[in-house]
Amino acid sequence: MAIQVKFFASLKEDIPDALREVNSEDVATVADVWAAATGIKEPPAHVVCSVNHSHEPVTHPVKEGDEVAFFPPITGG
Amino acid sequence: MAIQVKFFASLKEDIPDALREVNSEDVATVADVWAAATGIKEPPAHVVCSVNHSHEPVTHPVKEGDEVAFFPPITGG
Amino acid sequence: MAVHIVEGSFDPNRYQAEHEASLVAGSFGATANFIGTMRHINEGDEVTGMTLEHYPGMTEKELENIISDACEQWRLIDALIVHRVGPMTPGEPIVLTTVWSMHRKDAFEAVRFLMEALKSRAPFWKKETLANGRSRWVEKNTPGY
Amino acid sequence: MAVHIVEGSFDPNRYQAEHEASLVAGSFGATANFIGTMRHINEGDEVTGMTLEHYPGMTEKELENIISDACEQWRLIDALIVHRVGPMTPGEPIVLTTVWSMHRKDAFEAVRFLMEALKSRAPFWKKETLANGRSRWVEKNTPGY
Repeated sequence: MAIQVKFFASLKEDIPDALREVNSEDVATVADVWAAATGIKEPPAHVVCSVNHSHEPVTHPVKEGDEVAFFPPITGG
Repeated sequence: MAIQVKFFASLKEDIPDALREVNSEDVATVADVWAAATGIKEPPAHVVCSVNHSHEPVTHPVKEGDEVAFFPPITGG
Repeated sequence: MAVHIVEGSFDPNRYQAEHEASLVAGSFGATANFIGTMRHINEGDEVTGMTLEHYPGMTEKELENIISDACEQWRLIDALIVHRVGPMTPGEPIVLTTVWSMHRKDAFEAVRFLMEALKSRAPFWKKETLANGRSRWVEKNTPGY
Repeated sequence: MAVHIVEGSFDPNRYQAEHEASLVAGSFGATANFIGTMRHINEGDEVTGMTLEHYPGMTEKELENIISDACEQWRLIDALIVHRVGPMTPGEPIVLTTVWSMHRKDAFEAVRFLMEALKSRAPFWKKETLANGRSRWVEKNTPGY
């Protein structure tokens, strides 16, 4: 019934108290996971999302066992 | 009074008897040098020319002491 | 095709040479590579160190996807991506991308594609330490085209 | 900026590393290179050897001109061209072009320019020996764009 939630880089520092797990019965989309984990209604526009290691929009559906991650824009290379 | 003439690659093999020196008094342009050195009226269209190590057209003027070279299209790299 | 995420300093030449040793000599005519190196100045400030965070699992998958995408667009013999993570200092290599192909057009275009795709899709984040002792997250990439 | 015409086998990595050792570590963020290697097949025929003829004096001058032209078009920190001449066998490197710059856009574009300019302006000619014992002059280059 759990969905794992991960935060990276500046986002992890900015919302250190966000939950790392939410109940799959309480959420339907990535945006719902954000709200449930952070208590903030919507992710800021610059936030990037992934579901099970694939980039996805905040409207993407989620289900039990998923790993949802939120991170700031990528700056590698 | 001399102009040095060089031939490279397939051109050197195709016209082995071409002169390596022509009299500067007999020639005004690169095309004249070709004709004087090879006995062939005009250089074939694919022939590339240089004067003193710079690419030049066949109409380029020549003078005593110049080094004029003729070669097939470049295929390095 | 290979992807390596490495902690600690790495020698791009050694990775490229070792990978190339697995290819048939004479089969490729073109090898193009790019090495990204940590600079000591960024956005006008002196930088003394940097830490690269990444998303283990997703990073490798995304880099493999990027190589697959390149293989669909160009005729490649092989491709290699090596990316460093963790703390590093100026002058050290951050990333290597190498492409081997028969002809140079494919190698030139694909190696550039790999870097641009990596910089927009692979989950890496840079945190710089400045000469004044403060640290900051790098927030955007230099334009690549 | 450096140009080397070399007879006999050469190691591109060694040339690049030695040149890079003269640069200030941390000053460049981007290094792009291209290595051209002799293939064992050309135009559908098996090739067993190749001899590269060049025009001593003009070759060096033209390669230096090409680097100067690149420096006018892009913001470069340094550039290196190494080109082999004389006899060689498949699998051996023919040419190395390397560019160092602050940002990757300059390095990617300039290294490709160097190769295209070299292939159209620098006086080199290839004569191949085929598996059937015959030899032939290579008459044209593969398109680069």
